[in-house]
Amino acid sequence: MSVNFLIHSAKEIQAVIDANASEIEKLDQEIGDGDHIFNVQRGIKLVIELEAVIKDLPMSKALNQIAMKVLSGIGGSSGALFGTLFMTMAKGNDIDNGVDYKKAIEIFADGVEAVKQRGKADVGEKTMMDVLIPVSNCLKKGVEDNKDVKEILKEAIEVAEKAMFSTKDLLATKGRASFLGERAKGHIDPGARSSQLMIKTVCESVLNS
Amino acid sequence: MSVNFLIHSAKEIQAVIDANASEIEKLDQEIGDGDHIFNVQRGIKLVIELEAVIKDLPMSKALNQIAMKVLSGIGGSSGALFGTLFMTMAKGNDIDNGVDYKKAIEIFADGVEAVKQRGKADVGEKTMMDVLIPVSNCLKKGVEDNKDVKEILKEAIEVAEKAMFSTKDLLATKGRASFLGERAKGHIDPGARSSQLMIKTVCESVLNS
Amino acid sequence: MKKFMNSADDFLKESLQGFGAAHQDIVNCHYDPNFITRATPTKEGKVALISGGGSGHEPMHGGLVGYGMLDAACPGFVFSSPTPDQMLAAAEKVDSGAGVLFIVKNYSGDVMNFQMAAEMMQGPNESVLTNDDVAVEDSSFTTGRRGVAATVVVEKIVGSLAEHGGSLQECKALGDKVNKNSGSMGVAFSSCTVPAAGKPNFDIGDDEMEFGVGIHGEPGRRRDKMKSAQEITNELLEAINEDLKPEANEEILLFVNGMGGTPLTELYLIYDNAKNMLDKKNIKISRSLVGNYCTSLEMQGASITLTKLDEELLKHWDSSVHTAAMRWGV
Amino acid sequence: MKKFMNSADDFLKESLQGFGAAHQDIVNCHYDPNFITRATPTKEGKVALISGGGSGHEPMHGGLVGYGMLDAACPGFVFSSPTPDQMLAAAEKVDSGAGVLFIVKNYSGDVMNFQMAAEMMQGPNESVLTNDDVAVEDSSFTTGRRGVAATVVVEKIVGSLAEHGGSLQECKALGDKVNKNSGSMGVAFSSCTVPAAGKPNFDIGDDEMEFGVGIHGEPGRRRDKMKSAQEITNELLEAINEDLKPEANEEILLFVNGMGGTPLTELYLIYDNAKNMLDKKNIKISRSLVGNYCTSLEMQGASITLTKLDEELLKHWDSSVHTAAMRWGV
Ligand SMILES: Nc1ncnc2c1ncn2[C@@H]1O[C@H](COP(=O)(O)OP(=O)(O)O)[C@@H](O)[C@H]1O
Ligand SMILES: Nc1ncnc2c1ncn2[C@@H]1O[C@H](COP(=O)(O)OP(=O)(O)O)[C@@H](O)[C@H]1O
Ligand SMILES: [Mg+2]
Ligand SMILES: [Mg+2]
Ligand SMILES: [Mg+2]
Ligand SMILES: [Mg+2]
Repeated sequence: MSVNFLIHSAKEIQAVIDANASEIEKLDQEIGDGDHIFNVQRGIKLVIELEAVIKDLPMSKALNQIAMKVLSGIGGSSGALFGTLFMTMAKGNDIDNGVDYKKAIEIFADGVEAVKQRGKADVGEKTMMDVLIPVSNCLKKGVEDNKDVKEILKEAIEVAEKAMFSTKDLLATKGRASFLGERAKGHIDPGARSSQLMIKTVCESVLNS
Repeated sequence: MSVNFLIHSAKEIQAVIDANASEIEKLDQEIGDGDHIFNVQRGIKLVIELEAVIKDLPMSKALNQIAMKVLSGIGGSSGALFGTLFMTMAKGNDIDNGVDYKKAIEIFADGVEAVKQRGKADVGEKTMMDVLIPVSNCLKKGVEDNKDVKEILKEAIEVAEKAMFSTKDLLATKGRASFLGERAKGHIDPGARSSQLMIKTVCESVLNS
Repeated sequence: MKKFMNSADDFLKESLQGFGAAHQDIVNCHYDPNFITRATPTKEGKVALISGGGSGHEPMHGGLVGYGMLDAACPGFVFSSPTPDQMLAAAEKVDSGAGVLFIVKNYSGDVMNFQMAAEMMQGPNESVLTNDDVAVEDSSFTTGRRGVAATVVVEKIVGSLAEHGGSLQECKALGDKVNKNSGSMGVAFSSCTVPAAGKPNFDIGDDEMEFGVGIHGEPGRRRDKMKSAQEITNELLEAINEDLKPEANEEILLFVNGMGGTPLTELYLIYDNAKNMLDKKNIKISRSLVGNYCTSLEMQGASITLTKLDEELLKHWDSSVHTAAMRWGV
Repeated sequence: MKKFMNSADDFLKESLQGFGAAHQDIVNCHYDPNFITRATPTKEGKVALISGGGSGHEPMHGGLVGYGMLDAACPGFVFSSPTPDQMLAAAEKVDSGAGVLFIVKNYSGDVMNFQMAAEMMQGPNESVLTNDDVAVEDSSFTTGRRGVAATVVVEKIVGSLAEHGGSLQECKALGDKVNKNSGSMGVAFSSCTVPAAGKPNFDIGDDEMEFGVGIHGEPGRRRDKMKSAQEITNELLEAINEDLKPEANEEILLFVNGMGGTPLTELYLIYDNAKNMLDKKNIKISRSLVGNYCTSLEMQGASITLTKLDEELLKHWDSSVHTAAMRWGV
């Protein structure tokens, strides 16, 4: 994983999020306050705009710049959570000497753990954690089991999608949707959907490279 | 013209105004502020409610009570103008000794003159004066020419209707509609319409009695 | 129609009752006939200021009763001018012997009803007629221009003079001067609904606005397509400037008024856009007022008022005021 | 969508600019990162109060910056909580050494962003979390209740204590107490439109209302048919009373808050209807606040907040305040 790969992925994510914008917008209107899509789009745009600044930086510095941009440029729950993800990844051990797929999975898993701490939400509470945690577990398990990287990524894509759909019938207990009680049921969580799309895009990008 | 006749006429007017309420409402919405119908309906209701209080009073006192009720109960342009009409009629000479049709026409004409003074509007300015003045003139002329009272009343009804329609293509120079310039054209003046309906109702009431 | 109301008949009364109860320290509400006075009597020798008009423009005028502004306000039914008995009862209550100044917006209903009250009154009285709306032409053939948001400015400034001992004639003269120094124009995005009517006063398309709208939702100069805030603001200011002709370096009050249904955020945005334009013309914004003061029920829209300020006006604008809707220095 | 705006991207900035320019005497607006401070620096030894949240609730919080209330406010994008860098920049500017109290509405975005700022901060700081909305249940399985209009009351009362020398711990304790003493609930007749979205946040029928709505137009307890003002008021008060359990003869603040698109007249009518019900229960309305303070863009609707008052709270409620949106005694 190189800084260039990060920038390239951000651009691919932008295309995918834009293509699904109205669906995501609707999800946060139904069970939230309707801003999630704008938060995410603003964040991605800001990251892409960092290209010139970060492209020649070591990984830790680049990730840190991304983290600060996300943290200061998005706002809302997703800003704090995605910001935490990148801040933690930036602190990964020895990442300036190259990040292979195992390392990438390790720092991603650390990031997800930090996000979990920040938001105090676990699987089953109808948030992005419903996607992030299973995907992180699946990736880690894949490495443990010495699976082929392609295999691991394909599984991750499937896990993310299933997890995303699983939020539909959950009661929400964290985030804005938690205020809704039974009325939140029947709607996919917007953060779960946007996270799933991002994960899918990054995994496919690796698979196709 | 007796106090009983006044009360009876008010009830008949109420029925006619109610039947034409949505048309009148629309007229004041188009070139005014939309309250004319409510002002008129409120006024008539208040006058009818006076029945017990005024039915045994001499004409001057009864008219004065009506005037005060109209003046204090309606508001807006029409309240001031109709109030002025009745206040002036109440001051008619010798009216407590019976009001025949000639006397009735005399005090009505005095009332219209006072309304004209109050509002400083003449024929052609797209107000109720476009109806009141020609009707008053027609009634006076009928008496002068010694026409039969039925004849006079029939003529008055026709004059009122023509006058009312004439306001449609006028530019307004008095009242709210005057602020509209050319845009007032093509709409009948609400006060002209309500006045015409009242005149028609009273005249027909006499004709049918 | 969606309103917080129980019945159209009780709408005004219940609202007045709530207003009176919420501001007991400032006002007293009287009923049948309806009028609002200060909670404390007019001090002897002080000219009493009375205004009024149809309801639906709140906080004007009831919210402007109090120290440094009005002594009494007479609310009519929604969009119908009040009646002479209201004004007479109010005058009787607040006249302390120095006379009564009526502040009247130029609508024939208001003018006639206040005139009748003035004619019936015993004591000395004068009237100031406000007609700041530049949207409509002022020709000798019409009733003239409408009185709109500058009425608030007139009431503030004359209120201060009266509080500080101005005579009836001086108060009238200052009121006329403030009115002459002011120009306003408004625009509406939506209609308003009179409670008794139950349906909007006018229809307006999703992409339309009523330019030069009146404060009763009366039609204005023209029906226009929606435009950007900066374009709307420029057009409003151009119309006002054409009439008021403020000179470069002249000091003005910039008053951005909401019509009832437009949030503060947008009013401040208009203020910003107005400042852009006035700065370019070197017109100096010396004082500011932003908020819902002269409204049209729940209409979405806004108006801009400019008042040219001199030292006298500045002094009276700045002096203490304590009403439900405007308060400073006390 | 009909708004006074030039572009969704510039909406917030232009509105802030207008706000800053219109109230130069009270506030200073700072940009990139955006925050609003008082025009004069925090006096030494005074605890600095900082609040913030997504924009769209104006005048909260920017309009509550000034003497006797906040030292700074951090506006996020519309309905998106502000970011830690805003809070850090604001804290750096207004911390005079006595520490910073963050006043945060209980939404996970606000909570997390303020937490991150607090963790990154050098100096002593505390946070008060408001969660007065009784519309949603407070169970140990959820994030708890939402913070809504009582935040204004917390900011007023704690602002006074801070102004009068309260320590950071005392300010936090008082804030928690006011929050605990308060309950709110709202209802919406129409949706609101986020500028970037360009279309309403939710659909609602001509005869429907959203009962227990959130201040971002989030769904509430239930979708209901329109009812009379007295019925709506009773239901709101019952829900609040059930939670707050004010006792007979207990003194309360009755705060009728508009959501942005509802005119003052209707808010006063709600006040009247609320007074009817509270009088019957012998609950004593000692203080009142009526107006648009905690809004949801142009949403038509209102909320009621009750705060139980004791001597301490009364004293701090009454003390002087000088902000753009609330001003008395000065
Ligand atoms: N405590 C939490 N932990 C994890 N994810 C959360 C939490 N709270 C909210 N989220 C996620 O954030 C998403 C909403 O983000 P966004 O709309 O950008 O912020 P906000 O909720 O502040 O409006 C939700 O759909 C949910 O997935
Ligand atoms: N100066 C005037 N002279 C005569 N009639 C007038 C004058 N001004 C208004 N009117 C009449 O009053 C009518 C409107 O009455 P109404 O709607 O009750 O009062 P307002 O105009 O105050 O809303 C107009 O249609 C017109 O006929
Ligand atoms: Mg959201
Ligand atoms: Mg009318
Ligand atoms: Mg009227
Ligand atoms: Mg949000």
